[in-house]
Order: sequence, then structure tokens, then C-alpha cells
Amino acid sequence: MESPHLIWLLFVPLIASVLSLIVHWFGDFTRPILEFLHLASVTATLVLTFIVAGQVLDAGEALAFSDWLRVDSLGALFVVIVGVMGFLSGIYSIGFTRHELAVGYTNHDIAIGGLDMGRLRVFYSLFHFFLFTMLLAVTSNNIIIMWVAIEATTLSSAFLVGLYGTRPALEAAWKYVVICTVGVAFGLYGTILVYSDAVNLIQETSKASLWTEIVKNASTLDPTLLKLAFVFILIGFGTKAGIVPMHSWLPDTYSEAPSPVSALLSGVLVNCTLFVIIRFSIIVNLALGTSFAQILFLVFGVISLAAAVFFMMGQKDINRLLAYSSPENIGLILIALGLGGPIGILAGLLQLVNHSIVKTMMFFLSGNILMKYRSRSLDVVKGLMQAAPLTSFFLLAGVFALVGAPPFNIFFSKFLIVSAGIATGYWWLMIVCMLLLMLAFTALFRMGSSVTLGQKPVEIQNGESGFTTLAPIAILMVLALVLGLFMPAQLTDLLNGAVEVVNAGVTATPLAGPNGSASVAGPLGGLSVESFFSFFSGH
Amino acid sequence: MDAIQLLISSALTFAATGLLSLLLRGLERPARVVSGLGGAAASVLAFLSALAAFVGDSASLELTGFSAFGRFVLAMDGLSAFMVGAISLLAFAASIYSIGYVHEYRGRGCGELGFFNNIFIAAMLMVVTVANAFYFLIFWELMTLASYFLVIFEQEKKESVSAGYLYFLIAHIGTALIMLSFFILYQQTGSFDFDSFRNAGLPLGIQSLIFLLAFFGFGAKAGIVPLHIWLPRAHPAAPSHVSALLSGVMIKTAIYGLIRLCVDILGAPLWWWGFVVLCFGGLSALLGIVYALDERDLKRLLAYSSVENVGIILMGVGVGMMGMSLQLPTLAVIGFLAALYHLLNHAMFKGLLFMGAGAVVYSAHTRNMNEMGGLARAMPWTSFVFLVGAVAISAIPPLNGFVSEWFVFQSLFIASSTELGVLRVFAPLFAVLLGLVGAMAAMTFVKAYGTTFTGQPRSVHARDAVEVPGSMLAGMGALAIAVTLLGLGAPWVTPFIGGVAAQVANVPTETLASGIQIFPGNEAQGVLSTPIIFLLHAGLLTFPLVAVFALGGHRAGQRVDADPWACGYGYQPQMGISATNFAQPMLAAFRPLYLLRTLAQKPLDGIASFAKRFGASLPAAEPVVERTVSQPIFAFVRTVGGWVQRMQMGDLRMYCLYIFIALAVLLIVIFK
Amino acid sequence: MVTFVLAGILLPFLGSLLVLILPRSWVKATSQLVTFAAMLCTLFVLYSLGMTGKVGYTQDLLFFGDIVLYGVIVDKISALLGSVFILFGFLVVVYSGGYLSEKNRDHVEHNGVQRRYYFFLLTFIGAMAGLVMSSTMLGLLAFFELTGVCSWGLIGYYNDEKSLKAALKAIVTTELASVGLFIATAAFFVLTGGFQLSAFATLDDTIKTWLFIGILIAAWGKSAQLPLHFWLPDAMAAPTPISAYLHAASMVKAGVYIFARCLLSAGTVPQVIGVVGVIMAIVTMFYGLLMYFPQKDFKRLLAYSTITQLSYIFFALSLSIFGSATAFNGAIAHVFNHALGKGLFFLVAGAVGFSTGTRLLPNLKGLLKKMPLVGICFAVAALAVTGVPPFNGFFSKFTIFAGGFEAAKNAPLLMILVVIAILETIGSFAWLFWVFSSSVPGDSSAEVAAASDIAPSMKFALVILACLALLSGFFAMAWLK
Amino acid sequence: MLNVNLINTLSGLLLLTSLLVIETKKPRQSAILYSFQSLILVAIFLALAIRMEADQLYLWAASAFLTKVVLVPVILYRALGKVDQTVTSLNTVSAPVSVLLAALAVVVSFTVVSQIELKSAADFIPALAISVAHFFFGQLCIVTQRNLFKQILGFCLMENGSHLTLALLAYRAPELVEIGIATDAVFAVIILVALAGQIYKRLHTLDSAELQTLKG
Repeated sequence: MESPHLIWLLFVPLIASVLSLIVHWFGDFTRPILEFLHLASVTATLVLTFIVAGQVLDAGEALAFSDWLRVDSLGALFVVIVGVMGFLSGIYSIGFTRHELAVGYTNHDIAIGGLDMGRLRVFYSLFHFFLFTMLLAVTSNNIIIMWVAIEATTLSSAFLVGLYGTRPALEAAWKYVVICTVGVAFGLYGTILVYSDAVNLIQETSKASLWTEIVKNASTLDPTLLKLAFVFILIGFGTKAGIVPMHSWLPDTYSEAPSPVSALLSGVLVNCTLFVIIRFSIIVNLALGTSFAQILFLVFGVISLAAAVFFMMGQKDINRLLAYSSPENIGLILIALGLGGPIGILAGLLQLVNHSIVKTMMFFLSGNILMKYRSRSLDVVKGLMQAAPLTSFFLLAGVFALVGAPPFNIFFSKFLIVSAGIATGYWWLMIVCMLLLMLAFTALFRMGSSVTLGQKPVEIQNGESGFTTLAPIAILMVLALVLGLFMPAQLTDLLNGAVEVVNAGVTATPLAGPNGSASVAGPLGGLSVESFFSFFSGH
Repeated sequence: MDAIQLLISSALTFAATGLLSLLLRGLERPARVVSGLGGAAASVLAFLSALAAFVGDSASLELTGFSAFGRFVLAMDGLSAFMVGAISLLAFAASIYSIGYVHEYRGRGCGELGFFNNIFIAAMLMVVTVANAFYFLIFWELMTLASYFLVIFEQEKKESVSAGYLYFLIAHIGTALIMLSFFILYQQTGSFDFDSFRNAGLPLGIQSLIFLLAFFGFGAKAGIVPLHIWLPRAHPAAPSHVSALLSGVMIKTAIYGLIRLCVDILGAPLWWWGFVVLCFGGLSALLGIVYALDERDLKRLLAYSSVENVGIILMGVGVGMMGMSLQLPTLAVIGFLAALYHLLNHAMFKGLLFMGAGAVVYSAHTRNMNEMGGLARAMPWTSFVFLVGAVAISAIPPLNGFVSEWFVFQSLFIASSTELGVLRVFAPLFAVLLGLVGAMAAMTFVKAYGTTFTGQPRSVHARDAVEVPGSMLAGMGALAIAVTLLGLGAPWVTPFIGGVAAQVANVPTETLASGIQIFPGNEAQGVLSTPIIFLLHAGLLTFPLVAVFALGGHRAGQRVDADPWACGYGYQPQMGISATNFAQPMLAAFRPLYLLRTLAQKPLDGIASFAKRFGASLPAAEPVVERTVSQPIFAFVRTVGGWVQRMQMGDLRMYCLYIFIALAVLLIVIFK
Repeated sequence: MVTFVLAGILLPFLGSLLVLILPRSWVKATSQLVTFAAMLCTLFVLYSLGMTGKVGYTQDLLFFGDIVLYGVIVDKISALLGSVFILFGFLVVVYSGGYLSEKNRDHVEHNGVQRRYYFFLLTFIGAMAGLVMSSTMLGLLAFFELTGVCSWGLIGYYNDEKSLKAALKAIVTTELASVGLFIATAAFFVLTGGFQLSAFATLDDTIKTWLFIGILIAAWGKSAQLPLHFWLPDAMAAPTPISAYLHAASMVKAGVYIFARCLLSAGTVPQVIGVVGVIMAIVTMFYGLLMYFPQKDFKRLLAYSTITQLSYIFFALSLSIFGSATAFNGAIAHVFNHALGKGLFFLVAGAVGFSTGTRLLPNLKGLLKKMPLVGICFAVAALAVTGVPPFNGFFSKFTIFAGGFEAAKNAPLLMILVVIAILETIGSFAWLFWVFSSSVPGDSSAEVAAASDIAPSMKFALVILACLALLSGFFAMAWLK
Repeated sequence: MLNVNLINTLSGLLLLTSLLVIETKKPRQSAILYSFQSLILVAIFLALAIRMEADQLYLWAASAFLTKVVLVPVILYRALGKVDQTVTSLNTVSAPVSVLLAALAVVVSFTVVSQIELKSAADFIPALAISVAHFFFGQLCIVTQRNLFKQILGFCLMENGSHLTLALLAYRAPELVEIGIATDAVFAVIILVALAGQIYKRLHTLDSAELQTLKG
């Protein structure tokens, strides 16, 4: 189905980005106008993502630009993530940047700086451009453009990372850009290999770069080349996704970037690159059978998980701790994908969604802490319970959610992953993973207790950080709870569709059961989504 | 009302008056009166119940209990009725006595005292009538519990509290042993009813195990040597009417339990069971009295004497058990008769003596006999009843102690003529031992009475003593009358108790006759006529009087009213015979037996010091799991974490290298 | 009826939210009201179950498709334990009202009513109710973890270095153990295609064995059994009402409860689980006993006592695998009785700390003189915990031993273990009663003589619990008959 | 029709120039050398265009010339003019070692590429292997050089490598693709240079060894 909304979805942030750069002509009104523009853009983006997702639910896919842009269920899932997280980050940014403006940009070589008007403009402009590139990555049907978009995310976010202009911020930005461009260059290499293989098979060369066309001809691709290509792709895009050992930019970047940016990086960008990897893995699965990609996923998943939890042990910096929690979760997602089968893929995608909700929330919270304490060190940040009870409540809830305590959403996706592992016979791997997760659990809990409890430093004033910085957190918190307790039918349909897409090459039979339908049962009126679990109940 | 209804109403009265007393704790006098009079009334009900059981058939009551362990069964057979009777008699006297006596404890919780006391008695009544092991244990422990609080009632005294602890601990261990024996039976029968236990049909080996467990379990409560150590500490620690109950009846519930389980239920099938009981009885009797002799604390002396008397009772039980296993009905009946009779007698006179001691303490505020003396003048009535008790316990006719000891002797004599070699050798020996014990008991109580009531007051307390209130005298008087009646009325009492004994021994009752006989027609009619013996004794006493009178030695009877002559010094009260110096010769004679105590102390000290050292090493053991398991794991994780974190050394070029290495490794692995 | 069950579970959760929202001055009353209402609901469930002949029933509540995620099971066991957990929760909330004040000498630095405390406490009560009533593995797992999280918040309540460390230790240890349950639940799900416990019986023996090993590991961790016991003594850094509730009455029972529930659902269970369970229980029992002796801190002593009592429950549950229903009932009764007895003991410790400012046993002498009520409750608690009739501990211990002898009929070696357990009970008795003898009667020590009065709400909780400690033994036995 | 060997030889030349880019001490010279190398790349494109009769490749050549031969070197050269040159010659390993590593990269590339059976690329196996190796050379440059600008050049070398592969294997790709890639590369260079400039301005260093404060 041709979808003009899809085009608008890309253009809105792009226009907002350009406009943001030029508003300084308005002098004193710059900031309000910037903020208005910003709000309008993120809201429009959010609405458009929902529209596009709705179209996908109705018609199966949304197309634009003669198939160069295409959103199927898998894509829609990611589009929605980008839209929602972009919107919430957008809201959060307003409060955050106001506070940082109040702190002011200083030229001194301090650990954590503030902002000035110029940088604010850059921030808003790049914010939207960043959003645009991510949306492009997940809507593009052209594998080369996909790569371009991913590379562009790096470039657009580079200055966001270094926005504070302090020594650590610049260092982080440099590392981020260099490592990611290098990594993504590997990705390019892999992409080229796939494309060059496809171009020999597909008569219409203009279509050879379309993912849909490659998938159609996947079985005739050269296996060796594809293997080579996939290795490059996994390593390349894996760099961006924060898979260990290519993750090394990640802690520096997440900790030094302004919090809304960290939230987007960890909550969304990671997903977008994973999306690319998943897209390629579908091709590989079709061409080589599932085992090749799955084994790679499993290996890297376990490595990521294991290394990440050890990085988290004894980490003194809140943001770095949260940053390392990303490879941990990516590892889990990869393991789930590596386990394969409908359950595994579903578990992986669900974990991906849940992780992005919770991790975004956590970075918002760390931003609030930063605003209050001007520090990220666990030695300094103490007694949040006294200083800002609400923030501290959210932080605790976030920690619980992140470690997968019920009733939060990660509990269920974690559970599904373990179930998938057991169903596929990886008992011991699952036990090892759970034990490794215990370390993450320990580290996060230590952080949670250290920050919220204890005696707060005397110079810190009591008080919350304001509506715009708390509301997005509250929304995410509610989301985390809701997805833990119920699963909205639309999301279920999207997930089902996505699983179908990912699983397409493997099993001939699509998911059993009808599409999700809500039914009320029991006094709680639990939303019942039949197809969601039905594929296990029927074995 | 039949026996059971009476019993239940009695128990409920005890409980109700106890609770009422607790509620009235703020007002001490009403509390005292309620618990005392209520207890007395309840005791009357209990006694009537016992009588009703004797008169009517054995009664029982069944209720579906709250537990899965069978019904709540109350059964009044002869043995139970006998025990109820014994308890009720003493409880009656103690209750009356307590009305006055508890005044001593004013301001220290008279209400609570009444509560625990009455609950204690009620629990005892239930223990001896309940016929289900589960409920038996409940009441058994309830009895211990209530009496524990009575023992530590004088909580200001450290030794009271520690005595109570020791008492409760040993009782608890005993309970555990009893429980084990019940469990073994339960395992075989699937029920806790005594009735089903009877039909268990266990192998003899297991039965013997049950016997041993039960013997030591009940023995701990009965205070047999060497499990007696708590007794001389705990009994004196309690208020005196409670001491009376403790010594008088509570330790007898253990005898009851032993008879119930090993004789009634298991049927004492092996001769050595009885022999074990006999031996421990003999040992307890001997050591008990030897230690009593040495005591200067009046109440401790009485407590040691209880050990002795329990020993005597056990000797009777032992003989009876052997009689059963050897299928000699006469021996069995005589043995149990002796045991039960002595049980009853001891309840009476030991109760009397403790109450007497309580009266002394009430007036003189000390328990040390060396600080007494001359109390007979100040407290004539007390002195008199105490004398009655002392005479009775010394087995001097015509009072009851003589009667039951006589039966014990008789049972031992009959036993020595059985065909069992062991008995032929040992029964005479035990008879001799019993004689010795009797002699020493007499000596002990001469000392007790003499140093307490005669001579000069040896302390200010003793000098200022006055006679105790009427209720106390009434309580003691009642017991004195009972002691006399049980002695003089032996010919009429014996058939009753003999009937019980026969029931216990599971033989027909006709073999025992009653009446005044000196020479019984057959050995089964081993009944003595105490009136005749009394007359004989009285006659013997009149003989010297007549002689003196006839021979004109009337000067001898003249009273000389002058100061005692003391080798030139003025007489001092300290010069008189005291508790310490009186027993000096005996101490010398029985040095080895006293040495036992010091000898036993050594291993005990060893154990204690080992325990102390062991205990000292425990704190180090506490974190052992942490130190050996969790901390190493944690340290390991940290070390690994350190290695991993070193990967992130901050160098951009290394980071790029990682990517390259990852790629290279993958390429090599995949493409070889 | 299910409405009332649900009300029992959800009211505390609702309360926990209200506590966050309502004004600070309402917090205490709200908590008390909510828990009281929840208590009435569960007591009504108990009552009506008793009236209808104790026939259990299950109601599925939360679905995903045809898979039941959560449902409630109301039977003899869950109704009994659910009501005691919530009832005790109510008493603890009441007690806390007095305990958490400036007058508390044990924790002088306290500053007024804290939402956090009541929030975690109420959430915990709800979670515990949810756990007990759960008819699915997922429900067990979810609430199991939730209780752990709440306990973390409560142990670390005082915010000092020590309590934070203890809290972390507790949560990490129990969560580590809960990996076992997690894996077992996942496997259960994969194998049966659902979460309903009723499917347990359909599994074959090998699978059952593995599942039970997972469950046991979780249960050991939660119930502080060797070798995962060490968090419990340290967790005594929590406020004493919390120790009473979490570390005596309820949370540590979550472990045994899931084990019991799964045993009940599984039908026949491979004996190897019984063997493992029995041996570990005996080892823990003796370890706990030995650790009584060096303890100076009242609460630590109680913690070790809790460990041994929990081993009794494990012991009994494992015995039931050898075919003794009596042992199972004994275990359930012991959960019930120990909750009240040990809970009372902890509250006594709290009252002592509250009024004297010390918990060190050598400093506590002559409590009865100065604080008769506390002294009496001390006695009642000691007797209840050590199993002296007519107090409740006896009945369940007796049932356990009887069950042991029943089981030993088929496996004579068990007899030895049962006898060892009886020895332990004597040792326990000896030491706890020694503690009682040396601290309750007699003349007061300086600390005790200077004691202040305890709050009325604390007295209320103590009196109710003391009565319950006397009566509950009979009730539990009759209920489970 | 051009000889295949020409293409392969030109590719070999590419390797040589990359080594020069890496090992030259002065970054400005490296920039110039890079420009020269890009010129060779353009030549390869042209040769391929002739041999394969692929018209798109002319366009490729043009855009590559514009971006790689002109734009990127100019940007780099100008940026380098503004910075202190003293820190430019730092490297981690000595020249012989890096040459050795480069040789290793070539060997690995040949091994991997020789396994591929692509009928379109059968003639260009050496060139393909060289393009892969060239890619690794870029990596080598980033790893061994401490100067930020040398690292940017390393990235450019990698770009060239992948570009060559693209041309060898997928010369029929639409122009838009090529332009996208090229523009991205240019933008990457611009942003890297800008960042490096900021770092120099704020921190007065171009030594990546001094950018090691974030760790752990």
C-alpha cells in the first residue's frame, strides 16, 4: 500500500532539523520558537508513526518512493519505538535543556558542562536529524540506503554526544565517531557483498538493492559470499549495536552525552542497528538455513552478556553502569534470536521493545540526577530519597524493571527467553545466562540502593526536577507496567507480524491461530491475546 | 454424676478458680482465698470421682479430639482412680494450707501463684486419667510447665531460676524419651490410643527399647538416681505447698506413667525390666537418703528424701514387674501393692513434712536448719504435726510409712524364694539395703525434727518465730490425720489398693483377703494388722515404764530444772546438736557414697569445659559458609570483572583492534 | 468468594499506592485500615471454606489466550496460610505504628512516618497473599520475586551502611536462588504448555526431579537454608517489625510454601528429592542450633532459630515424599504456628529494643519485673517456638515427628534422622529457655531498669499474638485434620 | 577491452599508495598521497567501465574524482594547516612492523577471497583480494597511528577499499547508491575533521593517546 504518511514521517523531522538551525534570527524568542518547533515536530512524528503502524496492521505493509521505503510489521514495530521514544525524549529535552541553559555553557575544563543558545540550536537541529536518520534506517527497503542511514545516525549524533564541549565529552564523541564509522564501514563491506551477489541474479538492477527482492531470490545467492557478507555485517552493525567486543565506544558515549541523547542512543539507535542485522539475517536464513546466523547470534549474545555484566560489577558511574546494561540486554536479545523459532524470535523482539522502554526511562532518570547533583558518581549521588522522593521512587522502580523484577515487562520477556532456551534444549546455557544476569542484578541493585538511600550531600537542595522531565518517566513507567501485565492487541499483532517476517524463511507454516483478539475473562478483565501464546500451547 | 463427670468438673473447677485468681491478681486476699478454697472444693470433687470409680465400674469418656491423633479419651480404671485419689487428698490439704501460707508472698503475685498451682493440679489429674498418648503428652508437659513457673516463683533468687531451668530441661528431655516410646508404638499401630497400644504385638526387642526409653523418660521426672539432680534444687525452690505437691504427687505421676506404659500396656514380659527398675530403685533409695542425711537445708533434705522414697516405690514396682514376667501373680500383686501403698503414703507424709517445713519457713524465714532450733515452743502445733510426719516417714509403726515399707520387705522376701537365680541372690540384698535405708531415714528425720524444733533457738529468726495461721494448721492437720488413718487403717485400706494392684498385674482380686491377721493363711494374704503391731509396740513401751515404776527408780523420771552443763562454759545454742554435726558419723561411714558426688563432678566439669571451649570456637564457625563459599565466589567474580574491565582501557586504537580481531577470528573460524 | 480472595490480595497493593499519594499524616491510618480490611476478607474466606467442608477450588483469572497466567487456588492450605500471613501483616502494621517513632530507643535517629516503609510493607503483604493463593507456577514465581524486592526495601530501611549491605546481600542471595525457580517455571511452561500447577502431576519422574531441584534451590535461598542461609542473620538490620514479619512469619515461608504447593500438585514425587531435602534439612537444623550459642544479639539468635524451624518444615515436607500425609500437615501447621510464635518473639525483641535501646542479651535481665507484659510474651513466645504444649509449636512439631515415624516405617534409616531432629528440638529448647531464664525473671539490669514504656499499639499486637500463640496450635491441627 | 591485468596491477598500486599514506610522517603529505591514491581508484573505475561496458561506472569515476581526489584531500589539507604539526608523527608501532601487519592482511584477504565463487568476479580475484586488504590497511592505519588526522585518513582508506569492492562486484548498481555512499563518506570526513578541530581547540592535542581519560 502506497503511503504518503511514510514520506511525511521522514520529512517532518528533516524539516524541523533545518528550521531549527535558522531560528536564531528571532533573537529573544529563539528558545520558545525552538521549543515549539521541537514539540510540533516530535508530536507530528509520533502521530505519523502511529498512522503508519496502523496502515501496516491493516494492509501488511506501507510503501513509498517506488518501494525504496517500505514498512512491514517488523519495520512498523521499530518505527513505533522510534516514534514513541523520540516523542518522550523530545518532551524530556525541553525540561532538560532549560535546566542546562540555566547552568550555562562554560569554557572551563570541567567534567560536566552546561549549554548556551548556540549549542541549544545545534542540539534541537541534530536531534531531529538524528530522528530522521533512524527513521530512514528502519523504513528503508534499500539495503544500501539502510547502511547510509546508519552511518548518518553516527554522523548526526556525533555532535550531540560532544555537545557539552568538555574534555570527556569531546573524547567520547571522537571515539564514538571513529569506532562507529570504522565499524559501519565493515557493514558497508558486507552490504556491498550482498548487493553484488544479488545484482548478478536480479535482472532489473535498480531493484537488486531492494531487500524485498533479495529475499525473494535469497535461495539462489552464493552461500560463501553470503557467509562472508554476514560476518562483515554482524561485526559492522554490531559495532553500532554495542555487541561485545565492538561495544567499546558505548560507555563513554552514553555517559558523556546529554541525557536525552543517551536515552535515544541506548533506547532507539541500538534497536535500529539490530533491525538492520535482523533484516540481513532473514536473507542469510533463507539462503543458508537458520543455523549459521543463529550460532553467530548465540555466540555474540553470550559474549556480550557475559562481558557486560562483568563490566557492570563495581562500576562507580551511574551512566556507565546503565550503558553497560545495554550490551547485556543486546546480548539477551541476540541469544533469543539465536535460539530461534517463533518463541525465541518473539522473546527477542519483546525484550527489545521492553529494553528500549526501560532503558530510556533510566537515562531520563540519570539525567534528573545529573541536573540535581551535577555528578554521576555513586560516591557523590546519595540520599535521593530525601532530595527528590518521586525521582527516587521512579529510579527504584526502574531498577526493578531493568533487572526483570515482576510485574515489570522485562520479567516476562526474560521468562520467554528462558522458555525458548529450554524449549530448544539449551538448558545449561539458560542457567549460565541467569547466573550472569544475577551479576547485573547485583550491580544495578547496588546502584539503586546507593543512590536512593544513604545520606544526601548537605549542599544538595530538596526538590523534584519539574514536570517535563518527570512526565516522560512516568509514562514510560506506566508502559513498563502495562506491558508487564497486559499486552495491547495492536502490539501483539505487530509482534506476531514481525515474528512472521523474521521467521519467514524458516518455517513454512506461519503462526497458528487467528489474529489477536481481546476477550475479557475473570473479574480482572485480563486482556486475552490468543495468538500470542497459542503457538506453545499447541506445541 | 459418674466418676468421669466428677473428674471433669473437678478439673474445670481447678482451672476456673485458677483463672479467677489470675484475674484477681490485683487484690491479693481474694485471689488467695479463691484459689485455695476453690482448689479444696475441686479436690473434694476429684476425691469423690475416685471413690465413684472404685465403687462403680471403670468409667471412660470419649470425645472426637481436635487433632488427627485420635480421640480424646478419659478412662478411670483402678490405677487412675487411685492416682486421682492420692492427688486429690494432697491437693485438698495443700489448697487449705495455701490460703494462709500464700500471705507470705504478698506483693509478689499471689494471683499468679494460685493460677499456676491450680492449673498444675488440674494437669496432674488429667495426666493420670487420659488414655491417649497425644493428650497424655500435652497434659504431661502442661504439668511440667505450670510447675516450672511455680518453681521459679521466687524469681529474685538466682538459684530458684536456675533450678527451674534445670528442672524443665531434664523434664523436657524425659518427655522427649517418653514421646519417642509412644512414637514407636504409633508407628506400629497407627494410633495414639492406649487401647490400640495394648494390641500392638510388637517384637520383644522393640518392646524392650520402648521400656528403656519410657523408664528413663519417666525416671527423669520421678527423680531416680542419676537423673535426680534437679529434684533437690527445684522442689525446695517452690513455695512450700507447691513443694508438697511436687514431691508428694507430681513425681508419682511418673511412676503412674511407668506402670501404665510398661506394665499395663506392654505387660512387662521380660524379667530384666523389673530388675532394672528394682536396681535403680535401690540405688535411688540408698543415695537419696544418704544425701538427705547430709543436708542442712530443711527443704532440700525433704527433697532428697523424696528421691529415697521414689526409690522405694520403684523397688516395689520392680518386684511387681518381675512377678508379672515370671507369672507369679502373688509376687506381682504384692509388689505393686507395696509400690502403690508407699506412693500414697509418701504423698501424705511428704506433703505434710513440706508443709511443716513451709510453716517453719513462714515463721522463721530461713530454711537452714542450723539457724533454727527450739521452734517447738513457739509453734507447738506445727511441731506436733511435723513430728507425726517424721515418724511416719521413718517407718515407725503405727503410722503409714511402716505399713508400706513392710509390704516392700514382704515382696522382696517372696521374691527371694522364686526360682530366678538373680532374684534369689539380689532380693535379700535389696531387703537388707531397704533396712539400712529405713534406719538412715529415721536418723535423718530425728535430725530434721530435732534440730528444727528442739533445743535452743540458734538465730534471731528462730527466736522470733510464732505459730502459723489456722488454715495452714488445718491443711497440715488433715494430712496428719490421713497419715494416721492410713497407718492404723491399713487392714481396710490394703484390699482397696490390693485390688488396684491386682488390676495392674492383671490377676483376679480374690487372692487378697482383708482383716486383722497376724499369721496369714497363705502368702497371698500378706496383710499385716497395724493395730496389733501398734499394741505390741505400745506394750513394749509400757514395759520399761512399768519396770521403772516397779523398781522404784522414780528419781530417774524427776525433772531437773537447771542450766545445761558444758564443761565449764556457759551453754550456747551453738553447742547443741545441729544439722551439720549430727550427721557427722554417718558422713564418715558413707564417705565413698558421698565421694560419688565429687567423682561425678569431674567428668561433668570436663564436659562443661569442653562445651565452653566448643562454644568459644563457634563464633569463628559462624561465617564459615560465607568465607568458604560466597566470598570466594564474589572475589572470583571481582577478579574476572577486573580483567574484563581492563579491556576498556580508554585507547581508541585498541578498541578498533578489537573489532578487527573479532572479524579476523570469525573469518578464520568460518573459512578456516 | 473469589472476590474476597482477590480483595485480600489487591487491597494491600491498593493501599501501597494510596500510601504514596495521600498526605503524610494519613499514611499510618490508611495502612492499618487497608490491612484490616484485607484481613477481614481472608478470614471470611477461611471461615466460608470451613463452613463448606473445606473443599478446595481453583479460579483462573488472568489469561493469555487459553493459557492461564494467574489464578487463585483456595484450599485448606492456602486459606489457612493466606489468612495468617495477612493477619500478621495487619498486626505488624499496627505494631509499626507505635514502633516507628521518636520514642524508639533502638533507633533514635528515626524521623517520622515514612511512606517508603508502608509502601514496601503493604506491597509485600499483597505479594505474599498473591503467592499463597496462586494456582500457577508463574504466579508463584512472580510473587516470589516481588517479595524479594520488597524485602530489600525494608531491610535497608534505616539507610546506614550496615543495613544497606544486608539488604543487598539478602536480595542477591535470594534472587540467585530464585534462578532455580525461574528455570523450573520456564521448563514447566515448555513441557506442559501452561502454568497451571495441576499439570504437574502429568510430568514424568525424571522431569519432576529436575523441576524439584530447581524449586528446592529457590526455596532454600528464600527460606535461608544451608548453604544460602547467611543473609538472614544479617537481615536483622531491618526494623524489628519487619524482621518479625518477613524473617519469621512470611517471606522466609515463601520458600517452603512453593515447595509444599508443588509437592501437593505433583502427586508422587521421586524419592531422591525427599532424600536430598531431608539431609539438607538435618544439616541446616544442626548448623542453626550450633549457631545459637555464640549469639549475643537477641535478633540474631532469633534469626538462627528461624533457620532451624524452617529446616523442620523442609524436613517434614521431604518426609511427606516418603508417603506420610501427616508430615505434610505437620509442615503446613508449622508454617502457621511458627509464623505466630516466632513473629511474637521478634515483636518482643522489638519491644525490648524500643524501651531499653539494646538488643544485647547479656544486658537484658529481669524483664518481667519492669515490663510484665513483655516478659509474659517473651515466655509465651519461647514456649511456642520451642514446642511446649499447650503452645502452638508443640502441635506442629509433634505432627512432624509422628509423620516422620510414619515415613520411617518404609524407610528405617529415616528413623535416625527423625531422632536427630528430636534431639535438635531439645537443644533448641535448652538454649532458648536458658535465654529466657537469664533475661526474663529476676532483678532488672541497669538497662532494663531504665526502660521506657512501649506504645499502646505495640501492646495490642503483642497481646493478640500471645493469645494466638496459645490457640493457633489447636486451630491449625483441627483445621488440617 | 582492457586487460584484466591492468586492473589488478592498478589495484596493487593502490596497496602501495596506502602503505605510503600510512607511513608518511607528515599528515599533509599523507593527504596529498591520499589524493593520488584516489586518482588511481578513479583510474580503476574507468578501466572497469571500459572492460565491463558499464556506463554507470563513468559516473562513479566522476563522483569519486570529485569527492575523493578533490574534496576530501582539500578539506584535510586545509584543516591540517590550522593545527600544530609537531604531534603529527606519532605512531604506535614501527614502520616495519606495520608493513608486516599489512602483509598479513593481504595474505588473509587472499585466503578468504579465493574461496568465493562469483562468476562475475572470477577475473578480478586479485583485485578483489586487494580491495579487501586495502580495507584492512585503513584499519591498520587507525590502529597504528596516534594522530587524529591519520586516523581520519585511515577511515578514508577503508572507504576506498570498500568502494573498490563495490565497483568490482556491483558495477551495475544505480548511481544513487554510489552517490549516497560517497556523500556519506564526505560527510563523515567533514564531521571527523570538525571534531578533531574542536578537540585541538579545546584540548590542544591531536594525540589520541591523550584521549584516554574515559575508561573502565
